[in-house]
Amino acid sequence: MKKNKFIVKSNRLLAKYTYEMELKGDISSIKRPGQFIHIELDGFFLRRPISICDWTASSLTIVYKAVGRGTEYMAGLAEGAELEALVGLGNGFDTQKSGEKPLLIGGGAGIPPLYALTRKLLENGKKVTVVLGFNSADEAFYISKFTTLGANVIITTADGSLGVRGLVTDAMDGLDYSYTYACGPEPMLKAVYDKALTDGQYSFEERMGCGIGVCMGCVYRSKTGYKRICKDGPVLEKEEILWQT
Amino acid sequence: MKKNKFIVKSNRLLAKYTYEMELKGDISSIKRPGQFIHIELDGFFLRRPISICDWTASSLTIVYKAVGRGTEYMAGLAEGAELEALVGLGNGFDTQKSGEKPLLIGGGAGIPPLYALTRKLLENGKKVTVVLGFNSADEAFYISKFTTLGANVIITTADGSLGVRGLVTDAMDGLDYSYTYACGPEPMLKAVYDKALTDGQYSFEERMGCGIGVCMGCVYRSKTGYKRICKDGPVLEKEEILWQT
Amino acid sequence: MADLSVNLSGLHISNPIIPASGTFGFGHEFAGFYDINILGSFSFKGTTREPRFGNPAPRIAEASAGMLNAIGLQNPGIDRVISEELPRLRQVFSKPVIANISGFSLEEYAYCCERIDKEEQVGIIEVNISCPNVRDGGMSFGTTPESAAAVTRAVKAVTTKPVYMKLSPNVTDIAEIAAACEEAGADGISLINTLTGMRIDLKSRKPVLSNITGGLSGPAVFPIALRMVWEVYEAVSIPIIGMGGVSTADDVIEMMLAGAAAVGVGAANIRDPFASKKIIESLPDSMERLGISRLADIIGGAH
Amino acid sequence: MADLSVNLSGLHISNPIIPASGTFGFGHEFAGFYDINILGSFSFKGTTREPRFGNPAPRIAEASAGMLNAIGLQNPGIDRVISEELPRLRQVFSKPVIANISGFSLEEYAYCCERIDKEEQVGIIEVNISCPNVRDGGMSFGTTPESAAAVTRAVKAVTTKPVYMKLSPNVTDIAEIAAACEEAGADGISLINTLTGMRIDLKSRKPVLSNITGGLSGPAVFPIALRMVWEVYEAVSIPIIGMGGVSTADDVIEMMLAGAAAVGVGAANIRDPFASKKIIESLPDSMERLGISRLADIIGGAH
Ligand SMILES: Cc1cc2nc3c(=O)[nH]c(=O)nc-3n(C[C@H](O)[C@H](O)[C@H](O)COP(=O)(O)OP(=O)(O)OC[C@H]3O[C@@H](n4cnc5c(N)ncnc54)[C@H](O)[C@@H]3O)c2cc1C
Ligand SMILES: Cc1cc2nc3c(=O)[nH]c(=O)nc-3n(C[C@H](O)[C@H](O)[C@H](O)COP(=O)(O)OP(=O)(O)OC[C@H]3O[C@@H](n4cnc5c(N)ncnc54)[C@H](O)[C@@H]3O)c2cc1C
Ligand SMILES: Cc1cc2nc3c(=O)[nH]c(=O)nc-3n(C[C@H](O)[C@H](O)[C@H](O)COP(=O)(O)O)c2cc1C
Ligand SMILES: Cc1cc2nc3c(=O)[nH]c(=O)nc-3n(C[C@H](O)[C@H](O)[C@H](O)COP(=O)(O)O)c2cc1C
Ligand code: FES
Ligand code: FES
Repeated sequence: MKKNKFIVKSNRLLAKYTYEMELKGDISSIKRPGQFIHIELDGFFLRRPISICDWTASSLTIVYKAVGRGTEYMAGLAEGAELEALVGLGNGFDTQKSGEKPLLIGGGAGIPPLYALTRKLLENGKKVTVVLGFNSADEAFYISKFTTLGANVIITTADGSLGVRGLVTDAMDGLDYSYTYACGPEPMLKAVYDKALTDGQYSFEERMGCGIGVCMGCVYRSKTGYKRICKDGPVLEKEEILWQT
Repeated sequence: MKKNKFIVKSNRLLAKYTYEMELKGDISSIKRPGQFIHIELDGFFLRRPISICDWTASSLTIVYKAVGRGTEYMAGLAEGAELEALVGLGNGFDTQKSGEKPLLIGGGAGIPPLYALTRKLLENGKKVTVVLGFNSADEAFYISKFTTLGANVIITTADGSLGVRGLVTDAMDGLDYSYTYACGPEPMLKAVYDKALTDGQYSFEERMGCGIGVCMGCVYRSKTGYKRICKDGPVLEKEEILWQT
Repeated sequence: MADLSVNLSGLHISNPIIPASGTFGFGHEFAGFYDINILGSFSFKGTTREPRFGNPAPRIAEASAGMLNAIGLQNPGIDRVISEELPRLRQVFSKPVIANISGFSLEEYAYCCERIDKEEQVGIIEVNISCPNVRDGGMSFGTTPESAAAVTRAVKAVTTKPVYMKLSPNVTDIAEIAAACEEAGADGISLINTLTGMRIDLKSRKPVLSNITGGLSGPAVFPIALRMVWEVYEAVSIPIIGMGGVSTADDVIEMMLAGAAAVGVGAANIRDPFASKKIIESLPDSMERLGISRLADIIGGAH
Repeated sequence: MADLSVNLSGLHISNPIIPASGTFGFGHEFAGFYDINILGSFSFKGTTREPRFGNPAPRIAEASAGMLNAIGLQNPGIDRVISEELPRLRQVFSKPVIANISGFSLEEYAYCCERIDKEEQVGIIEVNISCPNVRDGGMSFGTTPESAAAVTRAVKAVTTKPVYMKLSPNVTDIAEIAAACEEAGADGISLINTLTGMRIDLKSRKPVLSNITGGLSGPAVFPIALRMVWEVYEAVSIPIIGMGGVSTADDVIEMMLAGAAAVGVGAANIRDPFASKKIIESLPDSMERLGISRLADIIGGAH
């Protein structure tokens, strides 16, 4: 974990409600795809946790949906604006476990961390299949970016306006995969969990205070004990997950 | 009263702690010198009351001292910044009462409203004497501006580093004047009040809520009843003043 | 079309927005800024039997997301409110107004309420029981169920208008006090008044307010106000005017979901004289975004 | 050179900054960020007899200039605090620590204090009496002078370390409760704990927190905390650890002028893990600007 100042290099609308922001600054504390940053916003008491979508030597990218006052404020930031963030939080995905043909499943705002994960797995010589689920075509983003990386990309939309009509799980039938990585809203994670044929890692969200494992604000009761989503997560092993509802 | 958006045209250091800011916007509600604006600042709940120093057809100038968090924030605003303010508040000075040889006495942050007052009185053909009191030379401002207008300017500094050593009252002896206008810290106003040989108007400060006469936050007990400094003031007639301490 | 109307003890108002007592003067002060008939109603400045000057200045201090006031109930007294303020109000406001009454003894509360009862333009009497109870050693009438009930009974005996008891948040159990008021005959509950706070000036090393302490209000108190409205909603079945920190249309909806039938706006008017107008104008948008067609339907909806 | 040291019941600390219980874990979590020996001391997470998981998530909500938490006293229990947390702390912190103890019965308070009394690294025991008193129908121990005094007596009987009673602000008269603690033998008073508040999610129309209500803290509560420290300072002569909304060096000075001998920093650590460090580092500048050479001299200076 490091606390750093970042400069907004770009901030653009990608799809309905969805923005991509590139932040220039010290990214040396990022260790794995699936980690997140905790962003301080002027006028808001709590920071906002957002997954790291990808990073280079001197910048990182986030993709976020404007769903409330904080993310709407972010959407309004112009190039050159300064942001302060805690970087390299959380455990992230373990790429060692992927096997040869990992399946990555993402829904909506859960898709961004899968981008760097895809890149890493491809760099490791794996054959990567990605299922990206959206509500409709106008909310879809990053499809060609995943394709360009070299992944086999399958799209689903709830209204059928793009790709397979239905949920991400409707695209899982018949796929041949060695391991499952998933990130998205909890009902999606549960559906994937129920359907997945392999072990896997699932990335969770929880309302956060500190983001660094101190306040116990984000605790999750797992099969193996209490996990802080911000520090012991956000990525949990399939066998640890205990559905709370 | 009007509520308007203003653009910072310039904001510069005039003297130690003292800044001059020019604001572009609708100034049509300004009626008299000695009125003030009530400025909304990002991140501060209450507005800040600052006297109008002068105005043109499309802009107004304020001169303010950075004495706390709000005025320090103002000092940091760059050209182009937007501010929202209530404009044309308070009664202001009555130039009709000046007689032919008005004496204007200002101390420190009380000097700014005397600038437009001087200009108006000179426009009305009066012979204006201005006594400007500062702590020391490095806090002095606007001297040449008052001189350029055509006023007879006398300077006092507490440490004697410029002009007469002492307080503004030390410069009052022997002056020939028809009326007194004063603005500055309360002990100065009291000293001027005690020494002045004529009727006069004195401009007061009080901590404010609304600034528009509604909350009773700024009330002053005068000889003729309760006055709201923001609405019935900030300028009080000499005969109304009741020293509270 | 969005339906913003709500009903307070038989008083139908076109929207739930009620500028709170002490932040809207006697109304006419705002009439120069906008047509105040757009308001649901408003509560006028706390009025006592005798005219009061209130506390010496400074009376105002700033806080994070809020402000402190120690006005000390400055008001012209009930006689002049009736003879001067209400006639002046009638010229700019055609709706029923809420009369906020304060006092330092049961007799004073009863006297003022009896006088105001005869005023046609008064729709509701809001009885502020946060003032110190002179006889009971200065603790406020609003700090025990017994004294709150005693004031309620005293005023209910002398008026036929709906009586809303305005509660202080500076108590251990506000629901218990609200329940005592209901049992004593109150027609509704207004809450919250301000939370007692203070600031110290670092240069002079003395309290900023001449009165030492003052009442905190503004967005800072919103979560506390919301919790108290929630608790009182669970404890009583009379309508609640919820207030404390409301400054946006979303805040209004949150307050109503907690149980408020109408919503007071206080400090926001001090910060921005157009605040109540802005809130009313943006309510339909917030309602649409949240799928609300009739505002009255959501009262207490989060329980 | 500026002298920042203060004295809490014989415990001399190098500066008044004490990260507040629940916002600094058991200390070692922060040791990776900075050398925590720069702190005056810190109060560790509220510890109970049994391990507790606390409330279900969500446990955190945002507020204007503050936050709500409903952690529900999650902690590993006194046994593991003594066997694991304190030894781990010893490796990174060479100063006495403040042990924050919670309980749901007098016996539980006494048990935990007796256990912790034997721990050399514990300098002060801070007894949090905001938890619901299971026997008294759920009202917290901190809401009446009698129950607060009872807890004080129970823990004083089993420890020789200084005992600071940590008071809840959700009461009508906090000074009365502080005075009862002093009379029952308390060595100091810590205040304030969080103010009960809530938020409602507008989309789901349900409370944000699974526990419905939570504790509000952060800058929003500062004026209330300051007022309560002021009132308690007038009521007792034992030292006060003042807290509630402190986030800058100036806030620390304001809190000490109101009567605090040392100052707790809570929510500010949640917002920024480096907050306490920043405050300590900027205290000398603030002191110089305000002409303070010995911080201990200004305690209660505004009275
Ligand atoms: C580990 C992690 C990674 C995330 N990565 C992404 C991402 O890459 N892209 C993206 O669009 N979103 C992501 N989110 C969700 C994102 O944090 C929320 O959408 C955001 O905090 C909402 O803030 P707001 O002010 O707009 O909403 P508001 O509802 O106004 O926020 C109020 C409070 O609730 C919290 N909150 C609201 N929704 C969530 C949520 N879903 N999860 C956690 N806290 C929430 C906010 O942080 C804030 O404290 C992630 C969340 C977590 C926990
Ligand atoms: C009618 C009027 C005209 C004024 N004109 C000028 C001017 O032309 N130039 C100038 O430098 N100053 C002027 N002042 C004083 C100016 O308002 C204060 O210096 C300023 O509000 C301080 O704000 P702050 O945030 O820096 O200080 P802080 O001390 O942080 O402010 C805290 C609170 O106290 C209030 N406050 C603090 N000092 C004063 C004060 N002296 N008067 C009123 N409120 C105060 C602030 O507005 C704020 O609400 C005027 C005041 C009034 C009432
Ligand atoms: C300047 C000021 C004056 C007030 N005067 C009164 C009053 O006379 N009577 C009363 O019942 N409440 C009074 N209040 C309390 C408000 O009506 C309201 O209950 C409280 O401020 C909480 O709402 P807010 O957070 O929106 O301000 C006053 C509040 C302020 C800020
Ligand atoms: C996340 C969180 C957890 C807390 N846990 C405890 C606790 O276990 N014991 C306790 O006495 N106080 C606890 N508190 C209260 C703080 O110690 C402190 O009294 C309060 O937050 C006010 O200070 P602040 O405004 O600086 O946060 C907690 C506060 C927060 C924000
Ligand atoms: S957010 Fe504080 S422990 Fe996870
Ligand atoms: S500041 Fe509100 S009446 Fe003057």
